[in-house]
Amino acid sequence: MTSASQLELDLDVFQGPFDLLLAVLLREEISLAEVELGQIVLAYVDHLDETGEMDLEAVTEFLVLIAALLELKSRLLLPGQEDDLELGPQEAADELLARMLEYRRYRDAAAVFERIFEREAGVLYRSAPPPPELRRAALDAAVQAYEPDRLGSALGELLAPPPDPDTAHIRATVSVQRRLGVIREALREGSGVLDFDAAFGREDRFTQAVTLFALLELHRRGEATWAQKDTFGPIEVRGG
Amino acid sequence: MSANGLHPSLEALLFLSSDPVSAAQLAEALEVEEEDVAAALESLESDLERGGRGVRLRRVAGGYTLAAVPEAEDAARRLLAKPRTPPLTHAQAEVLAIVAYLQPVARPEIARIRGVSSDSAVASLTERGMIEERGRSRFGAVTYATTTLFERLFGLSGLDALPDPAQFDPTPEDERELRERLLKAGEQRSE
Amino acid sequence: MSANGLHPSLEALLFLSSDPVSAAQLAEALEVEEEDVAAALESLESDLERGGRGVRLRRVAGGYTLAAVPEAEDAARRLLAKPRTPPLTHAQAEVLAIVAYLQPVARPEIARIRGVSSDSAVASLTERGMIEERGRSRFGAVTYATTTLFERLFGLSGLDALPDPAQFDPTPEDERELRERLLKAGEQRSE
Repeated sequence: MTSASQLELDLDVFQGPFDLLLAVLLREEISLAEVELGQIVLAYVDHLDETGEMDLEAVTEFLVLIAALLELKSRLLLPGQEDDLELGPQEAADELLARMLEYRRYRDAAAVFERIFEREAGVLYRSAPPPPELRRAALDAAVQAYEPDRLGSALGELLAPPPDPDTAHIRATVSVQRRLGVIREALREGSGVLDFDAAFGREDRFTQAVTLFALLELHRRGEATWAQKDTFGPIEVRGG
Repeated sequence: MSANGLHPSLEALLFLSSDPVSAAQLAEALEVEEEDVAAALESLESDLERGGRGVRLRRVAGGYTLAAVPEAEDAARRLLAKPRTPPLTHAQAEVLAIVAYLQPVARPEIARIRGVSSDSAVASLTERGMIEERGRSRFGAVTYATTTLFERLFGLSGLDALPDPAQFDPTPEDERELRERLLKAGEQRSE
Repeated sequence: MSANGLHPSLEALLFLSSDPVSAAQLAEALEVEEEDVAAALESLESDLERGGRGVRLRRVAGGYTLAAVPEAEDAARRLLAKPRTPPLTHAQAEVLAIVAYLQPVARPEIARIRGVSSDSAVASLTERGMIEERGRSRFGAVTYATTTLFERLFGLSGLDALPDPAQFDPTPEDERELRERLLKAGEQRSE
């Protein structure tokens, strides 16, 4: 069972199932600002690891929820950038609900799309070139419809060195455990010191997110501390 | 010319054309009025529906085209050695629904709605020819729209024939239910 | 099954096949006896001859095929003489550029350069008459080249009037280098 509702949480401000946490958030009994979302993700990843099952629908719902919570929390924590968007807890709860409803709308539409696609897959169309005597006429009537530069620029794009490889298909193999290993190794290589930004490297966003959770986890276990001399200056991760 | 009198030529033109053709194109080719073509198409359609025939008239992607009757699908696939195209994955169907209703729509907006990056579903839908890049948003992100192949694959006469999006609007009951579901655990706990 | 009972499926199969099919092939696909197919073909033929229909059954070398009635030829020429020129998709533009600059070029090579299978783009460009099969590579793969229609639709006086690729790429290339560089970039893309 990978449903997020089965997830038992043990946070500083809250202990209990994830469902209940959502309920208390909606009833404004605790503020989203106090909830460590990273820990929820870690707990969920562990939970998935333990159960060894993958119910895609449940996982998707969890991701929609956690993404919405993350965005809401970041807006709670960083007010002022867009003053009119400052959210109180009630607005945050309403928006969380709105976000889930919006996702549901497209999830339901997708189910209808899958059925239509399946039904229409049984409808076959003829795909045959017109007989030769009719094709010849087409040439006489042909007038310019395309710009030759379109071909040149398409070729230019194909000659260009490819962008960084798309690692979307291997995301599932990124785990907090594995990132912990990478960070510990980097700490050893740097004699116990690691630049915070360097820990992320040029990985894709998902790996970067998992890396952040791994760094938080090291901090929580007391394996590493973080130090920042100047506001917005470089952050140093030091092995404990 | 009577509606029936146009049937043979209409059927021949639809048979020869591999893309859907509009009533206006047919009228121009047949050198008759568009309303005559429209009437003949209607009577041809009902003739074909009457049974005993192997093709049906369909309105797809802004035009008319003939399609084989679905009963012949299995035999046709055996004859043409043409397997069914793989079904849509859930992720592809969700992305397709978002693009279909919100087009043109940028990738970050798709990701925001789904809560996850949708790059791989966007890429496979593009490769399958169902969506394509269509300009850029005002923030510079590539935007996507559905293609005419999408309309053909879904048997849609056009984008206005998409399932009415209102049917997916959450009702106040849905909303209350979701809120209640989220609150339920709390109620149980405080009992 | 009676001869008439087979009509719809038979008509559908003949409608879908672009090449002539034999009675044996039809019988196998329909999972019936060949003599039943032969009888159904005969009765379908006379049905079609009876008038009011836009197609006829033709016996040609290799089997049976449907053909449009001759009366519709002028209208068909008017309809099909205007090549339909919908905007090129990104994939189609890439395939067309590869074929235009490297012709003759084999399908696997196109896939290697683009880093993705390009069958659907190749099929629609062939269908629109912009590229065509032209011989085989030394490995036996079908190779493609652009057509005169392609030159007409791009307003080119000939292939030497294609835009100089150097204009879109810093280093001038001769054709062999161009092919090698495209393949190299493609391999990096699909890594």
